[in-house]
Amino acid sequence: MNPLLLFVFVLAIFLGLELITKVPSQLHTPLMSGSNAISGITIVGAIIAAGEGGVIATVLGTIAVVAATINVIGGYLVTERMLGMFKTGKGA
Amino acid sequence: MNPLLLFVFVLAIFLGLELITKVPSQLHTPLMSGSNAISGITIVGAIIAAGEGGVIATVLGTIAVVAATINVIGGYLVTERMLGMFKTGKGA
Amino acid sequence: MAAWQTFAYILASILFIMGLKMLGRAETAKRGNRLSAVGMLIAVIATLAAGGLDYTWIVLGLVIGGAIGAVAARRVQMTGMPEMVALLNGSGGLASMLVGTAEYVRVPEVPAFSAVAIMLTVLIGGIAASGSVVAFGKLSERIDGKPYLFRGQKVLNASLLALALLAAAVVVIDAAVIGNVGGVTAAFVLVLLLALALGVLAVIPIGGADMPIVVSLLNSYSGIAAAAAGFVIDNNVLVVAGSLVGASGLILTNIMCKAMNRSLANVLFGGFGAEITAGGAAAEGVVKPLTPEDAYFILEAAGSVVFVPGYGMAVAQAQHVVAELADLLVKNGADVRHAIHPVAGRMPGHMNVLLAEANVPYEQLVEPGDVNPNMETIDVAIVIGANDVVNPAAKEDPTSPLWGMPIIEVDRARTCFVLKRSMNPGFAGVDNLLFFKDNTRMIFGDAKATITGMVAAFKDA
Amino acid sequence: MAAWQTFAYILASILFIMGLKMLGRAETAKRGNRLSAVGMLIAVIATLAAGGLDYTWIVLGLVIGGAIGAVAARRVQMTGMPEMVALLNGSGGLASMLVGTAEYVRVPEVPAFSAVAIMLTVLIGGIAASGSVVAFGKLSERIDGKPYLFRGQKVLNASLLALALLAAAVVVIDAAVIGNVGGVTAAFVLVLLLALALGVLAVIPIGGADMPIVVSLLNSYSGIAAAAAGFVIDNNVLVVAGSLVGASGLILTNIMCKAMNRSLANVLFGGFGAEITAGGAAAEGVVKPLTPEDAYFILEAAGSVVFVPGYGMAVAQAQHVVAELADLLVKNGADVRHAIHPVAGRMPGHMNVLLAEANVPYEQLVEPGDVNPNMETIDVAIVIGANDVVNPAAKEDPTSPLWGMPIIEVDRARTCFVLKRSMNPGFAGVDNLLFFKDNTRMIFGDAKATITGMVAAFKDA
Amino acid sequence: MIVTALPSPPDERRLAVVPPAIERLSKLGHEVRLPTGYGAPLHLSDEVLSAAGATMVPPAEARKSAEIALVVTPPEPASLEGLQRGTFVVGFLDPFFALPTVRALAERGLRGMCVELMPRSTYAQKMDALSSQANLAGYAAVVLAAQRIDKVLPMMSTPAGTIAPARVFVLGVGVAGLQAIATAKRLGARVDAYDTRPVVAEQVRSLGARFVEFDLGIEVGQTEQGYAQALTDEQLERQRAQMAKVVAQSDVVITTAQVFGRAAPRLLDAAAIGGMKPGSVVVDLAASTGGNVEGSVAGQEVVTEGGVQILGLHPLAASVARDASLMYSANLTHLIEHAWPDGELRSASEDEVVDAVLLVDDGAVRHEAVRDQMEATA
Amino acid sequence: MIVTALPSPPDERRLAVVPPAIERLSKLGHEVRLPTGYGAPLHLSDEVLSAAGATMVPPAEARKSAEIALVVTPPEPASLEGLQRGTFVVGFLDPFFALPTVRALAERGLRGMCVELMPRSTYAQKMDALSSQANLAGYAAVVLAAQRIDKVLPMMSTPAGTIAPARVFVLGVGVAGLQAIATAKRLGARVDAYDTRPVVAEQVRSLGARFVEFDLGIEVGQTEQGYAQALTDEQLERQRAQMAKVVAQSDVVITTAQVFGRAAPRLLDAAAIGGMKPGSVVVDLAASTGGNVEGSVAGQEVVTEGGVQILGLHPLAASVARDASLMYSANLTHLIEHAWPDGELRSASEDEVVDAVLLVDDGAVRHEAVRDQMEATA
Ligand SMILES: NC(=O)c1ccc[n+]([C@@H]2O[C@H](COP(=O)([O-])OP(=O)(O)OC[C@H]3O[C@@H](n4cnc5c(N)ncnc54)[C@H](OP(=O)(O)O)[C@@H]3O)[C@@H](O)[C@H]2O)c1
Ligand SMILES: NC(=O)c1ccc[n+]([C@@H]2O[C@H](COP(=O)([O-])OP(=O)(O)OC[C@H]3O[C@@H](n4cnc5c(N)ncnc54)[C@H](OP(=O)(O)O)[C@@H]3O)[C@@H](O)[C@H]2O)c1
Ligand SMILES: NC(=O)c1ccc[n+]([C@@H]2O[C@H](COP(=O)([O-])OP(=O)(O)OC[C@H]3O[C@@H](n4cnc5c(N)ncnc54)[C@H](O)[C@@H]3O)[C@@H](O)[C@H]2O)c1
Ligand SMILES: NC(=O)c1ccc[n+]([C@@H]2O[C@H](COP(=O)([O-])OP(=O)(O)OC[C@H]3O[C@@H](n4cnc5c(N)ncnc54)[C@H](O)[C@@H]3O)[C@@H](O)[C@H]2O)c1
Repeated sequence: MNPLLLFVFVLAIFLGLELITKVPSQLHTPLMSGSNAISGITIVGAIIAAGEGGVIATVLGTIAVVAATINVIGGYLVTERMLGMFKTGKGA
Repeated sequence: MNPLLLFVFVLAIFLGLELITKVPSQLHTPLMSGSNAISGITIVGAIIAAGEGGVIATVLGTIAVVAATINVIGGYLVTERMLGMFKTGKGA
Repeated sequence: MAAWQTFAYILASILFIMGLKMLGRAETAKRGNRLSAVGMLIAVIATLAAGGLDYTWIVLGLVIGGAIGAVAARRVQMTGMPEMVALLNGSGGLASMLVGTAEYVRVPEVPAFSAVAIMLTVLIGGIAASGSVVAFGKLSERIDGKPYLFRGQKVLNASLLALALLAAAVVVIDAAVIGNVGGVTAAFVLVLLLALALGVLAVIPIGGADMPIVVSLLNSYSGIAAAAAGFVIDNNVLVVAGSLVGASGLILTNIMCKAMNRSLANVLFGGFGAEITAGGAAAEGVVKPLTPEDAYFILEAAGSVVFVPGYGMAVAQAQHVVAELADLLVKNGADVRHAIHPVAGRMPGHMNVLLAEANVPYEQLVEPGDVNPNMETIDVAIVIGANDVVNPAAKEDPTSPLWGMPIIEVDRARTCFVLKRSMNPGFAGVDNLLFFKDNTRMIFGDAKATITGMVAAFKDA
Repeated sequence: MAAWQTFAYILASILFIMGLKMLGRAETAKRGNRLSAVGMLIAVIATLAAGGLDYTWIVLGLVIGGAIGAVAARRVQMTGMPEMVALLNGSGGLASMLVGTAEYVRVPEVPAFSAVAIMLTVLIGGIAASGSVVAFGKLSERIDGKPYLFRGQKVLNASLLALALLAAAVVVIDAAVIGNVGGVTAAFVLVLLLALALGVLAVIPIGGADMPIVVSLLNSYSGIAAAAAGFVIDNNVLVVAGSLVGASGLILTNIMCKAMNRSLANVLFGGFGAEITAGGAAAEGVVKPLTPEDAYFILEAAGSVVFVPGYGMAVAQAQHVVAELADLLVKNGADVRHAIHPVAGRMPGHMNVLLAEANVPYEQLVEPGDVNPNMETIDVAIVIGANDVVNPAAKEDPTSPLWGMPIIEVDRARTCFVLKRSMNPGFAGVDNLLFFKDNTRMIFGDAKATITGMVAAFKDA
Repeated sequence: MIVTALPSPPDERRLAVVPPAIERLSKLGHEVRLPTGYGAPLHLSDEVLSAAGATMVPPAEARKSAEIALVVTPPEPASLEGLQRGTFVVGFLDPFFALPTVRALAERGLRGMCVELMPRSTYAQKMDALSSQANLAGYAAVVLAAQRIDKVLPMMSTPAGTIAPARVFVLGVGVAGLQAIATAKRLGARVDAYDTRPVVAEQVRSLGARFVEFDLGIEVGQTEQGYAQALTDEQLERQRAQMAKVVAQSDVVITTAQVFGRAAPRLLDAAAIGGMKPGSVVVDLAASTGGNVEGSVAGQEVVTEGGVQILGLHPLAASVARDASLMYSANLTHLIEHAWPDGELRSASEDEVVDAVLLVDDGAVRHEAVRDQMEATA
Repeated sequence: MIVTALPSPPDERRLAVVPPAIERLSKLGHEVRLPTGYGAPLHLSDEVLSAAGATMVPPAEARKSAEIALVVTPPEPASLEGLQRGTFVVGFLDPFFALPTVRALAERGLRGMCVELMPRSTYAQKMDALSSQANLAGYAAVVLAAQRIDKVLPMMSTPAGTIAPARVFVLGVGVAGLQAIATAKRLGARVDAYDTRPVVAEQVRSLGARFVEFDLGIEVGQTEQGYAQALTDEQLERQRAQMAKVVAQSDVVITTAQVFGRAAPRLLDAAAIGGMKPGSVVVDLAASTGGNVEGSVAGQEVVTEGGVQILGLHPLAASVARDASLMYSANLTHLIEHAWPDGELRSASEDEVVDAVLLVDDGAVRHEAVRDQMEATA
């Protein structure tokens, strides 16, 4: 592992802590769902696991791909639907 | 160069943009001075340049160390002095 | 990793960062979600394009997963969103757990550091996966929403966690000292199972009403699991996106806690909080202070608010800010009233003078008799420097000098904020049990300063 | 780089991040500065401890630099702080420039990417170094504070910058195509000299009053130079700390601009802004709108504020928020008055009724005759829905129906905010030239909403 | 119980029962019998009163059958004629000054409930008629002063020049004083206030007025019931001297100082009043208990040589008689509801309120200070 | 110029010059000669007036030497006796109704400056006496109503029950109406207001009151000068009918409706007043120009059979005579300052203000509408 990755990790954590400050309550669920979709980034890991060979790894990886894709696709679509409920303009 | 460094760079830039939002006017100068001291981090580069050999590099490096150290030491002390002017507690 | 791939990942990360930021504001939320979706697409394509992979199974997985996700997202009712999110989060956690496992299985010699990462991935991913499923069950009422509680719950959970960590340590040491002996060890399986069990056990004791907070927390967990997976496969975009979600999810969880007037610790330690509440012993003597900032989160989510002004509002000259806060609450969609007790203040009509000065519309002024009957339906009662007129001793303690006086029964509101400077009694010199009630939060300080703080929090949102 | 060294650098970075954040708030600023100093110490020690270095010259440099820095910091007068910071920043920029140069000299074969980084380091570092020296000169009045302006300045600066970029490109192509031909090329020297010249030329046309903004901007530059140097020597802590300062410095510069009611573009493009101001042509017909948010920055720095209420305050029912804003300004140390024009509103005493309702103390109410004589010393005049009573036509245009009426001469205040919903005229139907004056900023929108926004900005600080 | 009301004297427009009170008493199971024409002072016809549930009967009959007789002011002994022994006479009985009434009550075997003696507890406030009337009196005093003075109270910046806000000085900050402050503030006056009890300073400021501090040498306290303690002569002298200065610069002075059971303290003498501008107005709310102001006469308007109008406001709150009657009748109704929870009078030994207000019972005066006063003047 | 003032009639307490005006006129180089005893209505002694710079002379002498004679109300023709030809008589001349005065001015070769004719421009506002007096009248009307009505204006939540806020209805929202609204709001009343000019709706709301909309069939405008246009009979009828409902639920009604140059419109008839509660108060500010209310008499208080008090407020602002005099004298001073910039009268052909206010010059009436009116009644 590249030790620089730790650097990346620390910076991303700090950035995550700063990024969100005050969120109107109607946005709680959409924000949760939207960020949940981002956590589906594990799909990248799943793809690699499913494609790099080895029977068990491929099996596990494929299941992981399915699960992660559900998370990603479902997450973005669900968020989109929720946000569609708000009128544009001042939704707060 | 490690390409991950670019990652680090991008994250740090975003973090820098988020970190400061509203600053009372009395803190403008101290904040400027304090962050200026941090930019003296180039001292690390100067040390390496001064210590890794080569005549010209050593000369340039040594001057760089002098300059960077002035920046660092002077910066922190000046900031400390300015902040000492505020009463503790609610200075805003 | 090729440079272009790193660039693609950096681009994806930037889109995630901007997307997340924009999701937090109503005006930009939609655009934010789309930006982050584009980021995801870029990350996936960059991964696929790097080559060196056998695409068969990948494509199969993508198609199946995509279909399920799309159909589920389309089918779900608007009211079923929280449970849907729980399920989606569960699959994310599961995926991370599997990625960790696959890597463990695949790589013959796992370095110690990677082993640590793998164990974290498995442990956290597992908890997120099974916990989410339980949360889903509670939210969709497939599992009873009531907290399941039993003696020794804390001890059991703690021991299981300890056991899991122990087993994980074994795996890591295995990897470090004797090298990964090809294949899954018993210890590894144990960690896996314990993680799943812990997820269930941690969520089961929490009441249905707290589930949204739990889901948000589990979402943060699965972000961290993804970051850990990133360390496992040495992939930077996983680390960045996962950490972002992990950290911002924690902040969101905290925000949601405040909006529901719960402490994060209470939720973090699962059953513990519930157990105390269930115990039901009157928490007499324990005062729960709150900051104006935190009060904002509760007010922001409130549908009905009753102000109860008293002499302290006059002393603080807080009437103008009270009127302003009331205005903001009305704009935020809340039903707002000011309940004036006949003896509030130091002269008859004291509160009327002040509120008229602040232009509070007469329509918002009500008498105790108008609010008391429906007090249970009031989300927040804000007591502003009143004391005797809200003292439950008047109806609970026959020896009290206030006994028999009709009061404004804010103790029966869902939440009650009491704004005053200290625990001192009011004019009548009688201690006030209201301050110790479960649903009461004391906001100490000058009432004007406090309300000004709430107003600022509102405007800032 | 050894793992422990990376950890040390990570620790240092964390301290820098926390330190910077804390420096922005009065209560934590001191602690923040110390945390970041500790971070610096850790970074230096980690660098030294990595070994493989010849310490002789390093130690010499550290001792000399440390001594100079410490003595200078101790000796400088409190009033001389800004110029001191300029000098310190200059040495930082110089250091980065030298690091870049040394690396170029030392390494026989510079890869193209590194060459780009080196050129950026040299260019930006050089500008920061020489620019800071000029800023120091202007601030300490060693150089005349007046903007030096001459025809063709823009063109000259642009051409020099283009030339510098061209030379830098030559160096990079050199490095990429034929390899670094051992030693400093003419192109490299050219870049170096041009950088220094650009720094001087960019700062010289800017007026002394804007120097603090310039120093802040140069500070941001030197942060970026440090980050670039980090890429040059492949050092992560340099990249992190440098980028942090670069980005946050830009934000700070922006904040300072707003506080001085200048636009960043104006300062960024150096002389251009000054040239327009110097031209002095009455900018009639050009309206300069402002947001309440930006207005905050100006108010926050104001020492004397005069409110001028008019009929629009009544329509907006803004009196309570006006009183609140006045309160906040007083708490912030400003001298606050409300100047009531005899015909403001729609009935005699209209403004009195409203301000009394909002409990504005009678002591703050003054007549036009009390403020007009010293209007030049007023930092900000806030016109709230008044129009005819501040119309300079009354003293400037003998054909105007208002001619001869004494007005409140806000057009002579340092800055004048006009809060109204549109450019519509007032009761008398006369257009108002005040809106087009240089020192006027229009804040469009309902006056109550606008002031509420300013109040929020204040409370949020 | 059968409840009636004795007619008020001609200069008193307040009534002891008005329709809302009649309705409430009827709902509680009491019967309200009123003499015909009772509502005339407030333009309430017999029809209106009966519609509310009262039985309108000839005056003599009303008295004869009554078990409780309500009054607004202490009844003349003669007007007690016709009440049966044991009947309760409830209302303002002015125990320290209307001694003939008290004596007559005792002699005729009537029972007197004196609402002035109501404990000033939070619980009893709904029955506290002194408070309710003082409150309205404070308002009425300011409105009267505003009407009488030849300038406006608020500040007005006008094209013809700026009118400075009038200065109002409120002396004595009990319930009436507070309401006077609030009302004057509302009208835009600059208000100063003073009271010997330092605790009221905060209350004064809570209404946006300025509390004037005089140096009286020592601190002055209050009795347990919240009434002011009497000042010594020397203290009064110091106070007078310092006060004259504030008074001189005031356009309106409102005095409300009372000391329970005694004549009102004399706060302003002719010299102080003489320092005021011509056209200024002084309202003396304590005029009926002797007056805080030299030369004030209860119920009269006196103009001094210096052109200062001294208004002796009396009877209290009569100028807002409709609302005053509403409040007063509600106080009495609350008292009846409290004292006779189910037709039976609570025993004085068990109930604080009954114990306090029951002034005359079984032919005897129960209140010691009143008894002393009677003996002293007998 | 030599400036004097004609004494006001006995029922008028306002003065046309008070010390600040004397000082200002003297500073401008004018000489102020006042008849002895002039300040009596406001308790201003001759000493006070001379201290301010006036020369106190016997009345006859004051007239004889005067070049400008200031008045508060249109002088009786007899009181013009003794003024030299060409003297300016400046003040309220009531041009459409005090025709004898106007005629007398013309006949005696006096010159009349009528402040009612002041243009209503932003610039002229400092000289606009109608505005300054109407403003105070609006305030005084509410204070008077508050004093006369037998309830309190603000809402009070008290232990004895809640007193609902009084409802005040202001009819006609010019300067006086606005100030009435503001004052009633200050006192805590619930205020409704109505005017035929729709532009005032915003002004009413800006004071926190409610603007009542009646459906009159068509829109009603205003003249260029800001005065209301007269309504047709049918419109008046509709308005009356709808208004009666609002009036009935009001405790206080204040009417200020005027139409320039005509009798005031009759807004409330006996039926509407009859719908009001006994004890309610109606203040008619237009009483002296015919009254908005049936049965109102200028300067008198009438109580209807239904117990409603109708107060015909007159003369305007006399109840706050001190401030009213301050404002009025300042208006006149500003006018003199404007019209005689350096001892010489500006020419009417060049100056809008002089052109507007110079009613009688060279023995002729310059204002056409007034001339018509005079011919009609001759
Ligand atoms: N209405 C009347 O006519 C009248 C007349 C006389 C007496 N009373 C009596 O007064 C009482 C009225 O009840 P109430 O509930 O209105 O008042 P209260 O019981 O006297 O309580 C007022 C509370 O306000 C708080 N306070 C004071 N200044 C404050 C500030 N600046 N910021 C925040 N809080 C402040 C005080 O607590 P901290 O010190 O901890 O801040 C105090 O406990 C009743 O007992 C009533 O009988 C009423
Ligand atoms: N004082 C008196 O006795 C009296 C009586 C009658 C007439 N007047 C006349 O009224 C004028 C008074 O001068 P003034 O300066 O007070 O008022 P003004 O000249 O009438 O101007 C008022 C301004 O307020 C703005 N405004 C209205 N509603 C607003 C809202 N909700 N938020 C923000 N701005 C709002 C309007 O501009 P937008 O529409 O662009 O927002 C308007 O230009 C003078 O001409 C005077 O002669 C005075
Ligand atoms: N517990 C309750 O709910 C309740 C109810 C009503 C009144 N109170 C309290 O009782 C107290 C008395 O109220 P009140 O209105 O009946 O008082 P009051 O009418 O007896 O006296 C009026 C005021 O005059 C003041 N005074 C007396 N002598 C004075 C002097 N020489 N100089 C200046 N001021 C002097 C008194 O201090 C008092 O404030 C108040 O504090 C009031 O808050 C309490
Ligand atoms: N330019 C200035 O500075 C200035 C100065 C003074 C007044 N003004 C304006 O002049 C206007 C008139 O003011 P005023 O006080 O002299 O008016 P006014 O005394 O002539 O009339 C009073 C009000 O009665 C209203 N009215 C007339 N007939 C009515 C009816 N049938 N029903 C209801 N209301 C009726 C009028 O519309 C007017 O608002 C106002 O708009 C005022 O703002 C302007």
